[in-house]
Amino acid sequence: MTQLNETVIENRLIFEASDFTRKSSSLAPDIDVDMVTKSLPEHLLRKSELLLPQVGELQVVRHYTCLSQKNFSIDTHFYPLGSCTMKYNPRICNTLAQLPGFAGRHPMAHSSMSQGIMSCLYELQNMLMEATGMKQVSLTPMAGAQGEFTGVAMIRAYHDHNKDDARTEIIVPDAAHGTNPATAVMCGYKVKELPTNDQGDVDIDALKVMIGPQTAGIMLTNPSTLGVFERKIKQIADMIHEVGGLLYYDGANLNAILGKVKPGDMGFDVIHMNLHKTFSTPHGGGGPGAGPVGVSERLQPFLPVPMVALKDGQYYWLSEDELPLSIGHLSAWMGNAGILLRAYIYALLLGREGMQRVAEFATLNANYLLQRFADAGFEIAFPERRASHEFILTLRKEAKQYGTNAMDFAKRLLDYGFHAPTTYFPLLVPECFLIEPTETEAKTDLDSFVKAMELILEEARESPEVLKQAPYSLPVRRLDDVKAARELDLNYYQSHAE
Amino acid sequence: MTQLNETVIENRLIFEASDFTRKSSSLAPDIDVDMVTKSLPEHLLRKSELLLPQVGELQVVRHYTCLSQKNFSIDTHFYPLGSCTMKYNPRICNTLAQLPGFAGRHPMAHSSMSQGIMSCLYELQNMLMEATGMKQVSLTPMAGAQGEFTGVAMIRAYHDHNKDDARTEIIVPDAAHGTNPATAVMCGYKVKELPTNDQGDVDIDALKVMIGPQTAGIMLTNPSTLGVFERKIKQIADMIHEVGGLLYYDGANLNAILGKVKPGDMGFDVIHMNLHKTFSTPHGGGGPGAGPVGVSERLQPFLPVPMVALKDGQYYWLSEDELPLSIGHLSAWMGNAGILLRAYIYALLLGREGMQRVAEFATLNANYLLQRFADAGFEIAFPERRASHEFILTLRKEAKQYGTNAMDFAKRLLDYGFHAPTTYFPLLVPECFLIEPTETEAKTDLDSFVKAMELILEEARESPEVLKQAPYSLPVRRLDDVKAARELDLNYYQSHAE
Amino acid sequence: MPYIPHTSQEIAEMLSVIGVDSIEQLFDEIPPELRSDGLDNIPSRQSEMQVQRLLTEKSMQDGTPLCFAGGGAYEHHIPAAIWEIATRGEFYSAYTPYQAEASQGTLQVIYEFQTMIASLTGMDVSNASLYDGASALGEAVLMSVRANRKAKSKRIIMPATVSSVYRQVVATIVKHQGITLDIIDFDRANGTIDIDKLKQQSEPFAALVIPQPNYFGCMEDVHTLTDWAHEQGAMVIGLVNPVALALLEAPGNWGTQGVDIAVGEAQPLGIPLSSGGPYIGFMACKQKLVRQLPGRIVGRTVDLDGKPGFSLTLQAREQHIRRSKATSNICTNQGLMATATTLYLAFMGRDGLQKVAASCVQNTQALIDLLKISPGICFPFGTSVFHEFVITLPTDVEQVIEAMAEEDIVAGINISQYYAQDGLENALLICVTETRSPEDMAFFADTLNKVISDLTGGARK
Amino acid sequence: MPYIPHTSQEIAEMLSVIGVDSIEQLFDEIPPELRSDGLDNIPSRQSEMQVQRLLTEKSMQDGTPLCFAGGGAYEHHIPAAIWEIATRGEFYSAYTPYQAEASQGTLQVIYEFQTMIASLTGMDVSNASLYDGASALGEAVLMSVRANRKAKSKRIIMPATVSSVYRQVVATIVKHQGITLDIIDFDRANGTIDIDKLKQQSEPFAALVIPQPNYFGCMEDVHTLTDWAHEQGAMVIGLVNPVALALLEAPGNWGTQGVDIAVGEAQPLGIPLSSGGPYIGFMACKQKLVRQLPGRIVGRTVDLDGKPGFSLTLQAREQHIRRSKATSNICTNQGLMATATTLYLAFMGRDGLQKVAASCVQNTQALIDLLKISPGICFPFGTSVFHEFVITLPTDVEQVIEAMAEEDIVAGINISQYYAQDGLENALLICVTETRSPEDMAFFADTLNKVISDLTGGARK
Ligand SMILES: Cc1ncc(COP(=O)(O)O)c(C=O)c1O
Ligand SMILES: Cc1ncc(COP(=O)(O)O)c(C=O)c1O
Repeated sequence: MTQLNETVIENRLIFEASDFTRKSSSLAPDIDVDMVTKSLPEHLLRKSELLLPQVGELQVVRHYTCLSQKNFSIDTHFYPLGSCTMKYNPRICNTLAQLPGFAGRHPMAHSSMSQGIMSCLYELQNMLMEATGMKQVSLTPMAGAQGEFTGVAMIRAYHDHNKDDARTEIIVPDAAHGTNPATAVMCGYKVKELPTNDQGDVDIDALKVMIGPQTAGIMLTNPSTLGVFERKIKQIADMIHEVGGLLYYDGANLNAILGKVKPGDMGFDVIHMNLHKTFSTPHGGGGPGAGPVGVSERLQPFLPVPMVALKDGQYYWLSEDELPLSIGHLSAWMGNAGILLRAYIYALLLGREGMQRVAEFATLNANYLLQRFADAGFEIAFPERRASHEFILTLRKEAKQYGTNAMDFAKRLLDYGFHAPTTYFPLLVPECFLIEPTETEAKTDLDSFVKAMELILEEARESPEVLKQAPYSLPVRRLDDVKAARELDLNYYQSHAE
Repeated sequence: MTQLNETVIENRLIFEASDFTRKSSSLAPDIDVDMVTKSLPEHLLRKSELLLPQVGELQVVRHYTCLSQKNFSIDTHFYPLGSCTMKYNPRICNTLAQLPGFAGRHPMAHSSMSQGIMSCLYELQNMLMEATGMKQVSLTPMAGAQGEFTGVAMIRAYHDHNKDDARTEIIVPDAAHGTNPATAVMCGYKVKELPTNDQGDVDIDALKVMIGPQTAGIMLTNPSTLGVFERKIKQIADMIHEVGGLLYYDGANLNAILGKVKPGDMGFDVIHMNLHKTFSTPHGGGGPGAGPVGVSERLQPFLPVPMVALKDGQYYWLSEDELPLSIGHLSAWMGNAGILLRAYIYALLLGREGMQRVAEFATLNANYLLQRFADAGFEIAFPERRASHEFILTLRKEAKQYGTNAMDFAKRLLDYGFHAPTTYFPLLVPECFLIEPTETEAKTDLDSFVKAMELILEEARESPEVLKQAPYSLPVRRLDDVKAARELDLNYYQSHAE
Repeated sequence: MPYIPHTSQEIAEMLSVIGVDSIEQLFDEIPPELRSDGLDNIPSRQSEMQVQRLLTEKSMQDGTPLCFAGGGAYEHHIPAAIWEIATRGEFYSAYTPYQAEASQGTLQVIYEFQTMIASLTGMDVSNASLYDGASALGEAVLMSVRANRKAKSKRIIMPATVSSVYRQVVATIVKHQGITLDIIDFDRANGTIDIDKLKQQSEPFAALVIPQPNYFGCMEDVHTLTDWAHEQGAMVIGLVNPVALALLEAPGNWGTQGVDIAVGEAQPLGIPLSSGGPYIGFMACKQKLVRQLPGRIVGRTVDLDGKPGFSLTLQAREQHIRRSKATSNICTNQGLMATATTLYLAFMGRDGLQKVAASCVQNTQALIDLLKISPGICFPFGTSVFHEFVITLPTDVEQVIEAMAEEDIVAGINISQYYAQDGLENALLICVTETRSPEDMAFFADTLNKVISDLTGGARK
Repeated sequence: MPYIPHTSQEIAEMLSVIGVDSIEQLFDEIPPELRSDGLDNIPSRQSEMQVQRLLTEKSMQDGTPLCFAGGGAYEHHIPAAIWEIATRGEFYSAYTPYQAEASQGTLQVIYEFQTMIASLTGMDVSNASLYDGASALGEAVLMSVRANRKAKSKRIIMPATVSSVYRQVVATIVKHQGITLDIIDFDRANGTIDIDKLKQQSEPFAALVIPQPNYFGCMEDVHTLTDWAHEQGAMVIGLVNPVALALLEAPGNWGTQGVDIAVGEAQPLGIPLSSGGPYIGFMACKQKLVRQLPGRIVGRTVDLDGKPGFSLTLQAREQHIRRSKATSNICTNQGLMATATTLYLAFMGRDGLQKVAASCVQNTQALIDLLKISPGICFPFGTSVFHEFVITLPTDVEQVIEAMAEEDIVAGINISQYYAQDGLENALLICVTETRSPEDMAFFADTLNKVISDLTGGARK
């Protein structure tokens, strides 16, 4: 079609724009490199070529600015990715975290030169304690998964400290996020998979059979990744505690219950939070996050270091000296401090009033969408349950009748200007869409989203091939993932340049 | 076409997303407005509705982020808009100009609290004096056109001061930018249009006839807007000066000659510079700019205020007290101070070495493109001349043969990912493209641009209707400008809401 | 070569295509005697790192004082998102939207800006911005004379309650158009236009300028003034603070017909103080005057497919088409500032702007209450104020300002430099916006009292 | 309601669609006895303006000291454009690129990141990032044990010249996998791995870790070490500073075969110090180990039309597919930091990075020269250094650090806290990068001399 954009400037890789004889940057110091290298031991010098691109400054700006436009993001699109809490990231959080006084501080600067940032972290610890009902919080884990590792490692440290070394198993529901079983294994445990009943609750009978003196603990999230609240949580907690196990809470879904119910009150012994979800620090195309852990009194001695403490009006770092039973360090310093700072700023802006509303409107939006989808003829995975902040559609009917599976719906949604919900997770619901609208989306946008799904459903009925080839309007058409995995091309210079 | 993007979320105006009952901002102080207004005089209070949109914060972010993506810009596209000098804007200039110590300074803060910014402005004045060969510089004009006004007003003040009030005419070449004649009229002068000869030079014979005791001055730019250097400039200057007139230099094209030839040496009495062109402050979708003026000794007493001066190591503001003949103020304070700061930073980064290179590579790129276009069969307006930093193609042949005019070529270029050159200016070249690549564009991008023009030429030959309906791939197709002017719709609430 | 992406091989290729041996040869049309030999007085290039360090030091060398100055430039809170979005490359590094199809972002933003300015001022149409408030007033004066030929006068009545610097700028701009600017005195008791003296005017005039609030922060009786001027066959130019318009009546509704032209400085709407610029002048008018409006205007239209879109319109008024017959010579204006202003108003919304305005009023009143009990400080005017007010001091105002500067306070503006001949001696114009906390105000009042006491030898106590 | 865009009418409509009377009712599945009664210990909300003021004050309360500390976190100049682009909403507020077609921006950036890391390290493939350098080393240890089953050992040789905090983190991470970390002492004269002691190792081991430059800033004899370990049937993990790799040989070329896994901290490539995070761990390896690599990996492929594009690949290694059998539990990593790093390397290019590295070496040498003539300061190690070096002081190092802090200098790191038992008493690790000017270094040396003289009562003079 001659009518369409025939861009002459190819979508190049930065390496393709490079010429090693180009010298165009204003960014490096003026220096005679060869003269300096003479002072270094010859046999340790780099002999191999340094294949970094040499591109003009303007050309670099243009390359990455144009690339950015090829992303969907919260700032540009509705992004109802279930379990991921893609909500508004207020810009001020980033602006303030980048202030030179914060951004320029070296982690080993003397604590007398670090009181500002330490006060922020200390207050954040306190706010997270209140929000979760836990006794103490350590901020160091750098993402949810590292929080999980920290939590399970503390469970293990607790049992080890009690010389209770027969406990070799961690129970994980089948609906759990993949990080849960992977974490249990990293902590040296065997994973026991716990089934879910048709109401989306844990199968209590199965659990009864599973537990015993070998049980180190159970990892749960509540509301679960099925988007429903585990009503028997107290009973489960009692059962686990009775056999001497501990309860781990995966806090990825905290957005659903902030200010409504606290993990501490449900009986959990340890919890991680995903600040990049509930506390709105940016996802950044895959991180950085922050996964602080909170513990009940029982596990307090095992918390990872460093933590911030306050004495005589001075903040100081709590280290292994003060916490001899600590499981230790998880990062060289205080984890993703700049992300913690963003979460702190967000918490100040929300205040206690705003935090309550997070759960309320996240839940309102989810239940509204659920009902609208039900009315539009989509099948809800757990129709008798309230949605928490998210819920699940199953497109198995559509897959059977029209041959259009969840992936096809997802790809077609992109053409309509919506990021797709989470697909094929949790694994136990066939052809599933896990939909999490979050509290910051407006009703009109939710309505447009339903409308798009209705139109796609019609397309599926009338011309299913349209879905199967979608998307059409994005920078690329549907990608060949099989080829990607079979003919690995992970490094430009390796795969193309030679 | 069902395959294409059928965005359900309409490209709305912010007003269409508004609901006056919405209250969702974290940005305003908490206060009871009604209680406060009670303290104000009732009859002066606002009774009319305040029609400002009430939209969620996330929705505002999304609206304007998506809107921005609908622009071509230097950061995303090659933008060879002649006479506009669309070159790389280094980000650091903006970053540093926004530092709180600069951004937060009140213009009436005592000069003892303003030494930092004043030192920058003072140094900039000096650098511009050196770059232009003028005796003194005032930074206050807020854009090129205001610089022109300032310059011509000084010419007038000079003649008035000399009681030389028979001088009623300003000579302006027909190729001049529209701001030149408009400015002359604002300063109370009659405009005499000076013709151009077929070499692109001023018609000296016509000039001879035109000048006399009624001549207040002449406004020139050199190189001219035709992209050629006026070779007889010395002769012209002498002719004007002999009859008692003064020479004004429109500095919009300074990028072409920086460090190569100085307006002061050519005999100009007054000059404005477009810092948003030569000194790379951002164009911002239509400003802000900065249009400092430089003068020869003759006009120094008439310079506008304020200017920065230095005494005993302290910077202070020169005002009318020290410059009693000044033409006065052109803005409430120091013009677009923050833009001047950006230009200063850019000048520091370039240094004298970099400034020389600006003209060299701007000229290299223009002459290279010119030759490539000539080789590709396009007609060059002044084929026997060197291009300065820009040059002109005329598409009159194509218009005649295929019915595809310069506008059609311009619109089709957009589909190929290039911003169009300046079209239909200067007016004396039919179907013209005024092309200014600037020094910061890479050869490969120039080559792609030529390639695109070649492809379009082929399209023009084979299916001219493709050009006539272009563009196809932008957020909108070709717009109806006639309707825009006939059925004025300039205000949403006026045209749509009632 | 910073910012020059050419490799030496590319340079060689390009020169060979052109058919010259060196770049130098490309300048061979410049007469040799004119060629200059470099730029010796310009310093050598510095790396980004060096420049960053230098400028950071310069930016910090004068501290970050607490600001109580206004007088046309106001400190307000600027939401962080505004400049994050406004400086996105696509807005920041685009030109004036000449190619409409490739500039729909900027064009829609300006259309929204025009709508918001028209809403705020209660007028029909707005342009896309002018340089600043002062030059906008100059353009308004020119426009009123163009538009009001039937007044058969080029006289403008310019109250002394308009900022003195604004009046100076207007004088510079309109000087060569045969326009006279007649200053009308202010009422000594109220700090507003002296209506009695005004009504004594018998000569015809083209327009009356009415500031609201005026330079002293006081509120003019805009309805009476507007109606009176219209009765005289003159036009009315309203000069307004856009934040105040959240609470005060819009100029479009002053008197029975509203003003003809409304102008002002939009800096308070999201633009940093930054030593006085770049700011943004706005101008709105009645529909019937639209062809006299200077500057850019964006209109909504449709594309070939009937889809709505935006483009520059009414360009026949402008210099690039009309040349010597244009309504103004303005070309580049303050586009990026219009973008920021639009973002500010969109983020704040109606409610937000009202709250900002109310907070200004409340804080200003709070500082007035604190200063009322200060010995030696007088309040010359009784009228109610928006967010600025005048006090007179028992000692030299310049010395007070300097002493306050020592305490890191910008105390306000010495307006005696403009109004001493009007009996306003040692007068200080003080501004308080929503950014000043109760602690700031207490610190201001305490410091001022201390400074006065020191300077007067504590004698007045 | 900040951040909640719902109007009350919309809320009512939504509740009625759902069929409940109140939002509260939506929580009716939560057992009432569990419901909490609010968040009393969390402060009340503050406006953006208040928070901005508070945080600005907190950010300034500790000054902006001159930094001479390194030890794993390095101050380098960060070009302004990097974070302007990296924090564009489209990068900043996107999720992990699960929907490849809607995430080509992030995916291509990561592909370019992988290529650049592979280039820098001289390895075949890189992943998309790990949390930080320390945890990356932990993952590398786990990976080497997984990959080197034929070594039949879970023993890792970990030199004492690896940062002590890194060793602690590795210990925490690998604790439950039956892995032992054996520390190898350093040579007292050279500050590098004691090769003689190393060669006395007779037990089999899975991998040797080699830092370059090491924690003391000294350069290890990487070629000898790598070859020796490979001869023992062990793998080699290179722990490298990415800036140093501009001048020092890439781990892929150490010895005859190169290392098996290269890891490190990419913070020096455009990431601010910001109190220790977020930083970014990198990991690259030989092609044959790619299926053992933890974390995300982006591959280039084609779309339906044959056009090149990018997507996450080899996901079968990851927890969300493999669950309990995954190579790691990592999920969210440091995507935005990878974007910034990619931008940094693209802006600097090969030449720029070499200049930064050379400038570090030159400045470090300059400070060493200044300190060499300082009374009482000793240099325990003779080896040449990159941009860090150790000195020992004639007085208490903590007191020196505190006294230097008084002069707004971060003097370095007290490494006696880790190495006192190794005879390194009152030892200070000092770092100098390209950001330190000659004046900074002179100021450092003068201040240090003065502080020492004060603390030692000037006795040593
Ligand atoms: C339910 C659940 N648990 C754990 C995680 C892991 O968190 P992270 O990605 O921060 O490591 C996620 C995030 O994807 C999640 O959704
Ligand atoms: C030749 C020439 N003169 C004058 C001007 C006017 O400058 P400004 O737009 O800054 O008012 C321009 C800019 O468009 C120009 O190109």
